[in-house]
Amino acid sequence: MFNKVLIANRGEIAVRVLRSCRELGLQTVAVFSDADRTAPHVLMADEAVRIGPPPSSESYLQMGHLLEAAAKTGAEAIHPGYGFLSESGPFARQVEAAGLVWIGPPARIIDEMGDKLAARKRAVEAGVPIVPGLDDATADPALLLQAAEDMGYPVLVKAAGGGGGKGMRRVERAEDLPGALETARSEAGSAFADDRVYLEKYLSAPHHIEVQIFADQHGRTVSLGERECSVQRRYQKVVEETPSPFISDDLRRELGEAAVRIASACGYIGAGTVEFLVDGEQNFHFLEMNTRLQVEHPVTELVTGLDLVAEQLRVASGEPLSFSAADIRPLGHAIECRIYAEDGFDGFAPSIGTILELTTPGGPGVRLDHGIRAGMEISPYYDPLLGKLCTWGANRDQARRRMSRALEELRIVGVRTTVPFCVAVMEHPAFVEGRYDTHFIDRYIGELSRHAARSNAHLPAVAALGAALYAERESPRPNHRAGGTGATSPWLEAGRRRQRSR
Amino acid sequence: MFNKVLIANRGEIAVRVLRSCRELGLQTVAVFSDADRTAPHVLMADEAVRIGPPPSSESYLQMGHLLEAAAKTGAEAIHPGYGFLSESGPFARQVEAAGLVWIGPPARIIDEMGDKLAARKRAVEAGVPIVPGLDDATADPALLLQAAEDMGYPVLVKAAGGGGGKGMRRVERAEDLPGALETARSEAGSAFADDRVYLEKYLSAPHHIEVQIFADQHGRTVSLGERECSVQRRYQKVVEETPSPFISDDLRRELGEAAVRIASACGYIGAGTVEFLVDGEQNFHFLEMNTRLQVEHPVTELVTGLDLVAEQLRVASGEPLSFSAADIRPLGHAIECRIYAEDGFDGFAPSIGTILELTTPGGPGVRLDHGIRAGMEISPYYDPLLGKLCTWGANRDQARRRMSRALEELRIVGVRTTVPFCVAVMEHPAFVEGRYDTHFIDRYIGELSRHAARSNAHLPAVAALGAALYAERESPRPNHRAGGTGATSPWLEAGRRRQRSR
Amino acid sequence: MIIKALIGDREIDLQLRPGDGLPTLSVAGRQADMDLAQVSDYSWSLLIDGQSHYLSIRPSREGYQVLLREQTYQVRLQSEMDLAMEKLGLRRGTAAEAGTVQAPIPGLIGAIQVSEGDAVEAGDILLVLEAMKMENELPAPLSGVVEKIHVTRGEIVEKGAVLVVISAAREG
Amino acid sequence: MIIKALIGDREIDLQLRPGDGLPTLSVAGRQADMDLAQVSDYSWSLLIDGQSHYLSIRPSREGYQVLLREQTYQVRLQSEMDLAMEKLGLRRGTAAEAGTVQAPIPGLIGAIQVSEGDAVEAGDILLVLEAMKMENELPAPLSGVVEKIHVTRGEIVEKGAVLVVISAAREG
Repeated sequence: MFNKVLIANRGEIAVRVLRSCRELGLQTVAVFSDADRTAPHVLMADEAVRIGPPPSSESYLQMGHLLEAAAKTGAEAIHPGYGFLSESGPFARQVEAAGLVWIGPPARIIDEMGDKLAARKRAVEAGVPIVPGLDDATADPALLLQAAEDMGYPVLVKAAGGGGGKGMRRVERAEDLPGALETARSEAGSAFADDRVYLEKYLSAPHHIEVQIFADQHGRTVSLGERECSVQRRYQKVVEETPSPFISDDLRRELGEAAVRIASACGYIGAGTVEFLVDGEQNFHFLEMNTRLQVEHPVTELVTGLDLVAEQLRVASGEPLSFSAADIRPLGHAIECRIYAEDGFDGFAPSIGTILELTTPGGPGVRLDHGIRAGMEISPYYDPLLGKLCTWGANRDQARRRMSRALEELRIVGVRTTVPFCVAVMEHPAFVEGRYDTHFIDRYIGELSRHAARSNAHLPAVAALGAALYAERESPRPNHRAGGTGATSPWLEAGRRRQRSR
Repeated sequence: MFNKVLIANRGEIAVRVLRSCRELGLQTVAVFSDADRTAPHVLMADEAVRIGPPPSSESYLQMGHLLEAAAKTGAEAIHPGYGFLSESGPFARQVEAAGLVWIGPPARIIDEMGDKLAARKRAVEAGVPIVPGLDDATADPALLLQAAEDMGYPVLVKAAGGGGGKGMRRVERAEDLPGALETARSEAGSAFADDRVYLEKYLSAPHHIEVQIFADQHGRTVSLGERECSVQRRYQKVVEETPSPFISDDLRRELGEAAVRIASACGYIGAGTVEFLVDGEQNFHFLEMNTRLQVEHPVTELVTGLDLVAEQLRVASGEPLSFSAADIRPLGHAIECRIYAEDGFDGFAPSIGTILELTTPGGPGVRLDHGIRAGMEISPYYDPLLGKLCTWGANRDQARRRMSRALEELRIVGVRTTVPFCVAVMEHPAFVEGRYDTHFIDRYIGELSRHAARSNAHLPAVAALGAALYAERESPRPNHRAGGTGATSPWLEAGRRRQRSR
Repeated sequence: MIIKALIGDREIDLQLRPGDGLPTLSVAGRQADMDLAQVSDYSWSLLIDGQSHYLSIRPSREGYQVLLREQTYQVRLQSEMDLAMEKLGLRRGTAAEAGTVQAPIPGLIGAIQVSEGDAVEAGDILLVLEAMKMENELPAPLSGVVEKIHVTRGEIVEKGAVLVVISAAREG
Repeated sequence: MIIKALIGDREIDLQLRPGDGLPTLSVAGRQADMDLAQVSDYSWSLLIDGQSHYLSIRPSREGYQVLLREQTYQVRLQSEMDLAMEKLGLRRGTAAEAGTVQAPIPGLIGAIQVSEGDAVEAGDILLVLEAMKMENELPAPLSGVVEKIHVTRGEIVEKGAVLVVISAAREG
């Protein structure tokens, strides 16, 4: 195996990759922008190289800087994490051209599966149902209108060249279609340099369920089971779990087989995820394939006992998978809550600031992956994901209760986070019973907010008392008189003094 | 089940118990001495009651204060943790007399198994070999000398009434025996109010292997497998693991059966541990039984997936065990390193001070149980155990490498800890190969120390550079001149200034 | 000395009695045993009749910002005097004026598309606020003249920061 | 300006060149690219030719206490001047005097069995130091008179704290 790995990423995923490298005895090279000089991934790595100023377009997305850093440190392989350049065929190609090992699938597979239309074609060839739609992106307007009519409104206009909600439009009525196509084409063109769009039937209230697959360079492709990812807002996942509380064992098997067929069909190598939409009647449709490690991979690790990053490193170095399909016997249940620097009860508004204090949960069945530390500045430059809290339980109920307990232990002072929102999700009846789909957040956001307020109804009074005692304590003692009147109230003095000194 | 549990302990074990209570939906009451007003177990509990000044004899060992705290808060059950009053028959009796549930075995079992001679008798009755010895504590000197002669020197003089090394003497020669008996009797008398002593053959280089058992009130007694605890200094465990890398599967089964026989024989209820000494030829001898939760219980939890504290709570409330012997299928390998506030390379000298910063490890396969926080004072009042770092791996090698990685991530600034010592243990060839017994530390302490120095040979220079740059940076700028001479060296100025201001 | 604490639209009556030792407080008439102990720079342990609460407390522009079970509460404290003044209508206005454009979310100032002195129509884009991968175009809330631009391109602003002030165009 | 750093019995030659920007340091003649960045109150990130080190640094009585990979290093820095003075025999003595009884481990002072002015024999127990469940009896290192007792019962002391000073009995 190679001896030194450059991790072309930051935050929790850079830390995650670093941990597996270290356990395998590999040297690690971190890269950092000026905003990340003292970020955890830099502090933990064996070596660290500056690659530019804070904006990612000038640092983490600069292929040349990354390759230079690898050359300078003698790194022999590059792990891209997720996001940034992880699904860039051109970067994978440059890495290989530089004589380095790319820890991910070959560039041609990234290119092919990154093209949504090509991916849909692969799925069809592999006998896997796809979401009904019209794949001919160049079709004339009349044909498109007819196709939309046939599949029934609402329909989705989607970009062939990329994802993340960009270039995507939901269309309710025929008269809105031409305009939506126009806007989507223009957005897609500027976002992905590829203005091809296509039509997909809009499935109402589906489940978003994905299958983790792994393939080596020796022809073995294995499914590691599914993840239920339906707790989403704006197509961004917030809570994931495995196994899915919704699907039948038959469907579970079918999804696994379908995922393996698609991966095999395109000659996949490495870790990949095949995403499906599953409707209320357990009909499933291929949605897309992610040719990289997924944010939510830890839940799969918790029930299988595998280290997916270690496996990526092995596969990239040419070793066979360390397991076969028969070895995959998922045990128990795992849940992940994503900790974003966002206020879940205020439209997921981002929160920036300094993390003043950090207290992490521990004890049985708790796993925390994060890339923050006390004293760290959370800037608007990067993704707001601070970390991921995962719990394992012998059954779903234990994992869920454990998550509530661990969320309560996690304390991040200085920025608002999705922690209280996740607590409310864990306690919502629909989640408790495992009855939820991708509309869960939209449907229940009001209830979640009211539930949080209700179960914390006593807390405003506690906060008021805390503030009053604090003000009393911080006030200058000389002014303090027993039975003093409001006019000389020590705490108001203190409050005012502090305001002035700002 | 009861609704509110008082946890009659502090530190990491109070936090541990609290976590399981919370996951089961039980209210928690913490108790604290004045030294622990802002300790983590107080911050995390639902309620907290002061029970006295810092010395444990005036707080955590005050049965009356604990019972008052329970009465005041309406707690219905008491969990004693380990240490303090966990093996006090009188306290268990008082708890039950107050109408509360005692989370532990009944007082009569604590009394019986706390009496080492009675415990040895139980083992013999259960057909389990014991360490050869003379159990007649009242035997006349001639008889004792004869018995020692028969079993062969060295022999151990041990106290019948307690453990922890108190009242224990190793005797090499017949002429030292009478004196040793005298001293041991006097020590035992003052420590346990019971001056009975007995003789045991001193086994050379045995393994210390213990079996976790669990019994409910409905007659079911189950073994949860063994723990290898041979990495000890002064009879105190430092590293534990399961399964033992030393014993055969046959012996593993035999030990489990023997432990269950002993527990059944005394009508055991709850969590208990049966300790054995195993010699180089895999002959085993019953040593003693601990009638409480063990510090090192997490390694058993990691391979079985069980929550032993939750199980204690269930059993105490009269519920049957949630598992049967057939359900116990240990998976993978787990290691625990105890993090003491002690310098492992300086004779385990204790270290007190303030924890200035705390950074905890995370990622796959890592579990941390601790009772500390940044800003907390480590005082000499209590046990120096700060926490326990555990790792799980699919096999022993993965668990061990993961432990090295996690130990590197753990940063405790302000007090010296056993972390660097544990790193050296993880990398020592005898530990790597699983070839070690209870003499491991004594035999290899020099090697461990040299290994640490060797593998960190470059660090003194790094520390020197860090100090030099720090001094340069902290120095007053006005004095700073390019090409300055030694006489005006800015860092020496800074160093002196700081010394004066102390 | 009756005091009110305001949290959002909730009012809580408190009564603080500074005694010889610890002050005692009663909430809505009920007196409680209280102990506030400092844990760290920003955090405090508050025991109320034995109930344990772990808070972080920081003075803020509006009063105090209290973090409790990962929820943030803004607390304003009022004395009898404040209440009397409020009755007389002497309360300080806090609502932003109509022509003030504040940052709806924290972010990075991108392109600024107007200059001081420019005439703008309601809805005209004033500047771009970039935050976590999204570009947000902020429009003029009313027609008028750009009186003041408080930020420059590349600056990081907090939520609520005043970015631009528009003085309303006089009608007729 | 050649400098020496002393860590235990190890000596490391350093050369600091305060430049316009960052100072550069060379170790044993080899120059390295270095960057020290503050992480938190006590911790620093040090990059030496790209090698990443996470240190905590605190000034101490002896110089600097550096924590690195959970190992603590005591660093003393010496300038040319210091070295010159040392050669002339002007080095400050640091060894404790023979009659000074220091705490061998940190702990709690228990019973003090002597008073100032008492005559003691070498080996007489002076006081008890309690630490983590153990009682340690500290004996007089030499025969003489108890000159000074620096501690009182119940006090917590750090390792190395001076507890008692005995002035040696004059021979003859």
